[in-house]
Amino acid sequence: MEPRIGVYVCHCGSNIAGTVDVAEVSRFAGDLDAVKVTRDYKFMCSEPGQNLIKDDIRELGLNRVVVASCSPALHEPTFRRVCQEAGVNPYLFQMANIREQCSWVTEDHNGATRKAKALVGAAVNRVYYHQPLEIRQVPINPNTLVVGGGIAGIQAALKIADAGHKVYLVERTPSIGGHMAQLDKTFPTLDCSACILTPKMTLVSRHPNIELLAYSEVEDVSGFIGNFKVKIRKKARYVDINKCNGCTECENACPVEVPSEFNLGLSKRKAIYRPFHQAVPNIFTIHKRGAPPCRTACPAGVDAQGYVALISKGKYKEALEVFRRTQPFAGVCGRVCTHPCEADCERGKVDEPIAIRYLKRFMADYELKAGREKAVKVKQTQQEKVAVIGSGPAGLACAYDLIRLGYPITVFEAAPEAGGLMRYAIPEYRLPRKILDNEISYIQELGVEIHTNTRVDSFKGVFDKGYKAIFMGTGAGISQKMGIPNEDVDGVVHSLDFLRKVRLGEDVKVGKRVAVIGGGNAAVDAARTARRLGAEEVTIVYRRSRAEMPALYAEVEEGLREGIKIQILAAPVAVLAEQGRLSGIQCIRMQLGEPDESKRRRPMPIKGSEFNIPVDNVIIAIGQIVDRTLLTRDLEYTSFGTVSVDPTTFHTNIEGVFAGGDVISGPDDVISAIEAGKEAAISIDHYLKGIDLKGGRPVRPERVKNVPKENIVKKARKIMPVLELDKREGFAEVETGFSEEMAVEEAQRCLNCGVCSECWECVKSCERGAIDHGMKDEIVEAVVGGIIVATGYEMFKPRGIYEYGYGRFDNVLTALEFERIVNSAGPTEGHVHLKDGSELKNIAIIHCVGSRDKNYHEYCSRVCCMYSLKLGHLVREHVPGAKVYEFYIDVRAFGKGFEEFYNRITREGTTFIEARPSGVTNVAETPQEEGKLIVHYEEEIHPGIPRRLPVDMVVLSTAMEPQEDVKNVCRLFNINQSADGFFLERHPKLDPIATATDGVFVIGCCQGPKDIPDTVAQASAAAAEVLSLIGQGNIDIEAATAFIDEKICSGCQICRIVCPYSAIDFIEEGGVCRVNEVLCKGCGACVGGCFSNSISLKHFTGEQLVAEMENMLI
Amino acid sequence: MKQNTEEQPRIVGFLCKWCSYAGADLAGTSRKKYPSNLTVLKVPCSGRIDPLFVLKGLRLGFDGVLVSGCHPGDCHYQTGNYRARRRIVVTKKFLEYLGVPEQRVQASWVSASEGAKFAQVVEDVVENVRAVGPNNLFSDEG
Amino acid sequence: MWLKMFEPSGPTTCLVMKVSDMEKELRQEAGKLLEEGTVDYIIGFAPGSLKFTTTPLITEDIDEINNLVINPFINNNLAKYLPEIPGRVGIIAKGCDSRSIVSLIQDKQIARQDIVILGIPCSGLVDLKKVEKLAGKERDKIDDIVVLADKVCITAGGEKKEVPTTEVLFDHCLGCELQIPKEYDFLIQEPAAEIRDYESSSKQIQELKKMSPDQRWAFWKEQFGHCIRCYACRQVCPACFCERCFVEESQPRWVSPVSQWQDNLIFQAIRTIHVAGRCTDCGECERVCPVNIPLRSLSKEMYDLVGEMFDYKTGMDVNAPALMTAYELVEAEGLIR
Amino acid sequence: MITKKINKKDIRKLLGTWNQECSVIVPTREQGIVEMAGWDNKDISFLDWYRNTVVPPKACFLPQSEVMISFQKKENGLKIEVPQDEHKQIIFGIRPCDARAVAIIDQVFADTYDDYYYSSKRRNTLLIGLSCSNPYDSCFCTSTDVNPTESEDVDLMFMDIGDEYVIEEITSGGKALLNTSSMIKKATKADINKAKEVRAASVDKLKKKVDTKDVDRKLQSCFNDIDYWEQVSAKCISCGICTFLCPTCFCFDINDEMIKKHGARYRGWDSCSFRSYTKMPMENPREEKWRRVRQRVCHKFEFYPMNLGINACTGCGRCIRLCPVNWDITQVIAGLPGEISVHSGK
Repeated sequence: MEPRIGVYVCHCGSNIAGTVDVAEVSRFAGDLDAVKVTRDYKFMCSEPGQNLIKDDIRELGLNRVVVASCSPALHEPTFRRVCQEAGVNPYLFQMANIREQCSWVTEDHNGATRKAKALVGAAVNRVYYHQPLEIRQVPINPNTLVVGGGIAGIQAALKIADAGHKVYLVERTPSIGGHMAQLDKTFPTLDCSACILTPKMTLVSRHPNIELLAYSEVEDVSGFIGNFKVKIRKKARYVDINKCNGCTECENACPVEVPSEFNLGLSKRKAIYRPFHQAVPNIFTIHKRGAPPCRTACPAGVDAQGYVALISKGKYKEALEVFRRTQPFAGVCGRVCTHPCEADCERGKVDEPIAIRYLKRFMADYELKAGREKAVKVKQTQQEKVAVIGSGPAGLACAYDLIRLGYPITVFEAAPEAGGLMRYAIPEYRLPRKILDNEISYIQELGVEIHTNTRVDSFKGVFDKGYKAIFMGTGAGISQKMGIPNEDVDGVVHSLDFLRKVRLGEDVKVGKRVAVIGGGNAAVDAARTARRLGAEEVTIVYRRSRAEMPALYAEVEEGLREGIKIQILAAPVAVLAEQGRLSGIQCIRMQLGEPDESKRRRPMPIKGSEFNIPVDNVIIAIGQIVDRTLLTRDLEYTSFGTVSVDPTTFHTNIEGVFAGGDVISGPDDVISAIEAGKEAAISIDHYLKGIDLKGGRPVRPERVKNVPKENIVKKARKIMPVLELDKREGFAEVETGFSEEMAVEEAQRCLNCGVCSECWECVKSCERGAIDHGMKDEIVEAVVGGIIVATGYEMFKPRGIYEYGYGRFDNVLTALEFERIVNSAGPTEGHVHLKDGSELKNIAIIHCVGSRDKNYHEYCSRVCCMYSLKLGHLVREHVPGAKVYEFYIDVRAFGKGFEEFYNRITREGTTFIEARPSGVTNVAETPQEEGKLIVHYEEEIHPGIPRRLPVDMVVLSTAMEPQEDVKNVCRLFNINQSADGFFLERHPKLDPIATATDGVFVIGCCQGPKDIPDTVAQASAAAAEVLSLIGQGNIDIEAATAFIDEKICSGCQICRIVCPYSAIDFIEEGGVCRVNEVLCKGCGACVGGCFSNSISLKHFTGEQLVAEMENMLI
Repeated sequence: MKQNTEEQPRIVGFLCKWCSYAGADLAGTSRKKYPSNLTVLKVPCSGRIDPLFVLKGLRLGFDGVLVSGCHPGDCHYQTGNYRARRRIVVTKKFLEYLGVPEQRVQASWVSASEGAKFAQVVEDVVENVRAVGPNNLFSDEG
Repeated sequence: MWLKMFEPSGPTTCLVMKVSDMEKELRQEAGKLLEEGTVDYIIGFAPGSLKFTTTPLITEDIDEINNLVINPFINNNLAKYLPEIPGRVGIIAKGCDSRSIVSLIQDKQIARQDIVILGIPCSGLVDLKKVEKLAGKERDKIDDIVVLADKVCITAGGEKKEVPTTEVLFDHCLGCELQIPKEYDFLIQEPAAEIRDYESSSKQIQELKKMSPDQRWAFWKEQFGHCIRCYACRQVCPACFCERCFVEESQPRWVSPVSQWQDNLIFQAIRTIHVAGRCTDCGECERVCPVNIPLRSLSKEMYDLVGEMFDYKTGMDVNAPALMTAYELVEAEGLIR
Repeated sequence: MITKKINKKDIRKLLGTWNQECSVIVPTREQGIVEMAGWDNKDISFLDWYRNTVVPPKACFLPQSEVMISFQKKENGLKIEVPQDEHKQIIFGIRPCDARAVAIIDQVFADTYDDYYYSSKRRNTLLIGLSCSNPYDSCFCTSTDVNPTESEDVDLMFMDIGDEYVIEEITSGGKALLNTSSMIKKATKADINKAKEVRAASVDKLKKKVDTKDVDRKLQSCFNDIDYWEQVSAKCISCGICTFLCPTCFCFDINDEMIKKHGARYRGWDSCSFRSYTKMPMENPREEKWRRVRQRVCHKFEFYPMNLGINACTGCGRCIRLCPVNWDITQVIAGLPGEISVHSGK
């Protein structure tokens, strides 16, 4: 249709006509292309003005309209409506702003007229190219999401739900209630907070239209007003919400105590907990912060926090049960483990790591002493027999795990007794025989058959006997040689042979002077054993420094105490022999060079520094290598001489044969061997069930991060008692073990890093079977039309204000802490006294802590004045006669009933001091100040006079501040922050709860500090907003959206990346992008970024803008 | 070749509708005075502006081109002005290298509350562009 | 790289090139890729039909692999072909080509997993226009060009001339920032000789910058009077991958299709702005211009501009966002009122 | 037939005489680019360096862009003007290959269809050919029926025999140019013999050869051999160099330009290599590169012979020499399925 344009020039009284020659502009417009009529009129926006346009459209068949008048911000909607009413699409209209941007900004009549012509000419040329656009509507989903279960969220949710619409109420803590639930009384009416809140909370839980998602967090929001798609992560509570009846049995059983968040750390709660009695939903939640470091550090994955927590509660049997869930060698590992768990212990970052190994030994010893009940034989559920070759830690661990899976297990051991190196390499004084025997019997009692003195020579033979899988843990039993002259001379022995013979009870003789070569545990064991066998002078020769000795530190220490000498930085170069008889060794001094692959500094010989040590025996303890036997001849070996296995499955190259322990790793510690045995057991189980060996293996849990370490009182680690030197006769065990008291005290030092220790005591205690430690987070997806954000605030943490002494002085509290103390359900059950229990006589309440302070928050937190007055009142209520001093800057009593409340408190006798105290100290200057907290201040009315006020307790009225993760919430809901960090409303006066994102509202303290009445009022307002939205049924969406000519799109996706609304999708098929017009807000950032101009923005096309620009140049 | 005239300089301004256009309106409602040499084109966001508009403006004969948007961080569409900034400064610096006096291509951040700043920006831009004379860049002569 | 291939012993024109070790290695690897079906096509260089030229070789035929060459005349930026070739492609890439490949990946024009990059180290390419000037003879009248590490022997009409290598390499090679591809699947492990002359590399830009804006404009006006709008600069440029160039747009018509200096200049100005952050200074636009417009003095300036303003180096990191998709909260300060 | 001669020293004078009556166009070199342009009335150094132009002489009759009509918007409609150009010119130094090309384009624009803009320039132009004895290694004119020293497509043909040029008078217009001059001598028998030797030697210098016999037939038969066309077109980058700088390519596009109230209708070169060349609202019959490449080859070697009985390639070699990717039409012709051999001048 050929454009027929009408141009209307408004005088706006004299606003335009006074400066612009409107008649001239009108005349000029008449000459422009396609202009069929031009008129000028006093007030185009008036009824007659509007009718002028309508009449022309009807009579002259105009199909496009230009009005030159004020800013489109003012009357564009008016004239668009006029067009529409007369049958012209509202987008076939263009406005020339000849008032705000022309007549009002100049006094130059010619210039203004010229400019008006340019603007009108431009508008005419632009409207020529306009396209009719369709104003589209989308239906509004009647569901609502309310984020935050404080009083704001509760109120909004109830209002909307009462109106008959579904509400998803998401709260991230286990219970709704928010800060209000922590308050004792509310100002100014002094209603009991719980009394007015809990009924509402209960209503929420019972309301058929409210889906309460507590202990949940919104994870993703997409979509737009009317149709937001929301993903909510329902965090696993590990408690079945339907079975739990809140009986508290589990809470009693739980051994783990951590500070209670609800009571602000003033009391403890359990790992399975309910924040407060009236919690909604009234069920328990297990708090799992992550896997504790002791567990993740343990190669075998032993749950150390679990047994430590149980030991701390005196539940030693249960503790050992937890241990045996993973492996059987508590007594062995409690003595010889290299305890990587302790190295990673978080307590070590505070003072010293927990003595995990000693605690482990304690519970094993405790059982042995008390008399162990015979273990119950495991019922055989699987048919496939499994053979284990070698009864060292790897083999037995593998057997232990497999027997518990129901497989029949046979262990073949070549030696006379089971235990491998645990038995034959570790001396009696470190690992008494009865300990090992006990633990091996335990395994046997479960049903594992052990055939000793049985050497296996071929796998085939084993398979032929009907075994379906084999685990080989034959160890590394050959001592490594030094490769120096005379190594084979008489009197030179290898430590492994030496120790084995001693353990077997053979008569082993040593000379007076013995040298032991090496720095590992085997060397120290050999040296101390030699000493016990009568050697007078035992010298360990080690080529690096003391710090680099791989032997356990305590072992070396004890060795030194027993008189062993260490020659560090020395290496043997030759064994000296006289007449075929050992006479000594020649060594060379070493120095440390650059670190090598093992990160230890590489020792380098110093030329010419050779020296001799005269000895009668030399014990070589520089390591062992894997024996190549008849059995292993068909196995593949690595270049290190160990058996080659798949690092995940421990499968060898022979089908059905698995291997682990020293045989694959070379000499390593017990716990690593146990790990290998356990991993192989998983593989064997998979193998026998025909499951993929690599798939479906248990995933190692992730180590917990950010373990809080505030308020921890330092406490030393318990020291292991040892046998006096003079009592170390023969091979009596040197370390004597913790006493029960020591063990409990040590266990109580544990920080409970993971919070829940997974001891499963709760599971045992729950009669209803409501507890499931395997529960997973759930994702709930919902579509909602509107979102109400009520995420609340945090209290300012005054620890940063050093001078007020918070955290340093026991009796400096925050207002909220004090609120809990006066509360009868609080940590002191409402008894107000000092930390040490003594009587409170006077108290200072300092206002504006963190508020109205340029160093912290410039804003006023609005509630502190009133709650401070309230606390003052409560003090006197609880402690009649106590004196209350309120330090204030101004008392802001602006709300309804506030001034009256202030007057009432004043009458009650509270002392008001107009001052911002400069500090709080405990340094007394007078006897009256002794033992008191002294508040330093200068009164506003008497500046320059420093004053001191001794009080018993100081309460800091702290500010409200935005939640720590406010930025994430902003990102999630696409809302902004104002300068104070709280959420930004769309308009501070006229749109105080809406945000820049349509359909998202902010209420309560997340928008700014406010009191409960204001919060509730906002919540109701938000409910009204949402209901109004729902009532509309449909909503208009931007018509001027972007669109992509897919024929031209080259698929570079720049548009997709720059789009702030995720409104552009990449279409794999065709390799092009496409605009989702419903999401598009019409900003055009994509258009500016598309260099092939395959995207265009409706109503702002290149053609339209260029046309406009062209005609500006009249 | 064009000479200085009364109408010169002619400047086209691309203003985002949320901040700068509203700022320009505010300059009007608060009756700030500034030269009439700038005519304004309203766009939704400075991010809509392609370097092509700048070149097209100069090719058509405008003596100067102004692009104005919300202050960084204030974009109604969140990041449009950051996008615009990269495009416009690259264009400006490159045209300067080609020999287009830098005064001819200008950009500003004007918020909806900065009526006075808008008037000042126009004042400055007009003065700057006037100083480099009429746009003879694409004239065949000379 | 090829330095050792052109031994001073006896004349060797590039037409009878010795099959160097590098070529052998390359052919072997490329052949393997085709043979094992890892790729559907190999893109590389074959000897050209004229003296001292090479030509792109795009083949799925294993027999053609033996035509692959590496020499100082392998000018083309082969990345250009990647978006249009279907299937998996093995491509021979010099440092600069690899940067273009990376840039195309950043711009989602190709997928990394569909490309096998056969990296070759590059010591710089010979600019025949410079050689012609030095020899005083046109290309086909030159008998031999022997490239040694730091000098080049040019034989023409019986006369032998020795000049420093810096005098015959392309300007962009003298400022090369990546001689050995960073992103590759296979790399010929040879060192590349570092032959650099940053000053000559951007000499013309520096001279232009010394001029007044009017003088600069006059310079470009003159230059674009020669332009015949053959679009070879655009067509050879890997960064120009638009399905439709803005010059072809008719609603609105941003640039007149009629060849007149004004529109020729605007075309090139916008093109340069559009390839900001995609241009790797490979110099192809200038090399192919049949009317010798110094186009690299535009593209290189833009290259430096984004480098300075946004600390952006094109094609160095596959995972970096493309220039125009990213921003810093604070940047380009002082340029906006 | 050679009849006249002139001493090289006298060329400047001869051109000077001509230049008084019409404009003389000679090979000029600017910024390394050689094209035909107005003579400055003194410099004849091109006689030493000139081999051939980069921009072919077709640009003298069919410029890169030209105004067809100009118009002005007035109150009562458009005022339209058509440019008039009847000025006479002499192009001196055109090579036989390019002269043949002009003759070929003549058949399009100045034969049954008479193009006003082309023929008004063409009919006012005399072509003076100059024999070619220093071909590029990309030249293959002898394969396309052109002799580098002879031409029937010019008005006069000059041939370098050392110190002198011998001249063939081809047309009466050419003859008339010589009448007025005293520097023109009669060619002797010795001159003619010398010319024969030079001719033979010159033809010999063209090493690049391609057999163009039956090419049209072969092209016809392999028109649908998509594999072949895809393979040979793979490296083409679809720029306009080969077509714009081809002496026989004549495609053009017409555009109206208007700024404010003044406008013009322009005609400018267009290229079948461009993807947008055949773009239509709904589809593009030559969307794929191989179709465009095939079009160019077939246009030269199949459609032309079919319609006009002559190859539209004159072997000037520009498209090979100037191609950014060394796309060589002789290789494509030679590689056509069938038995045609190529000799390279390597």
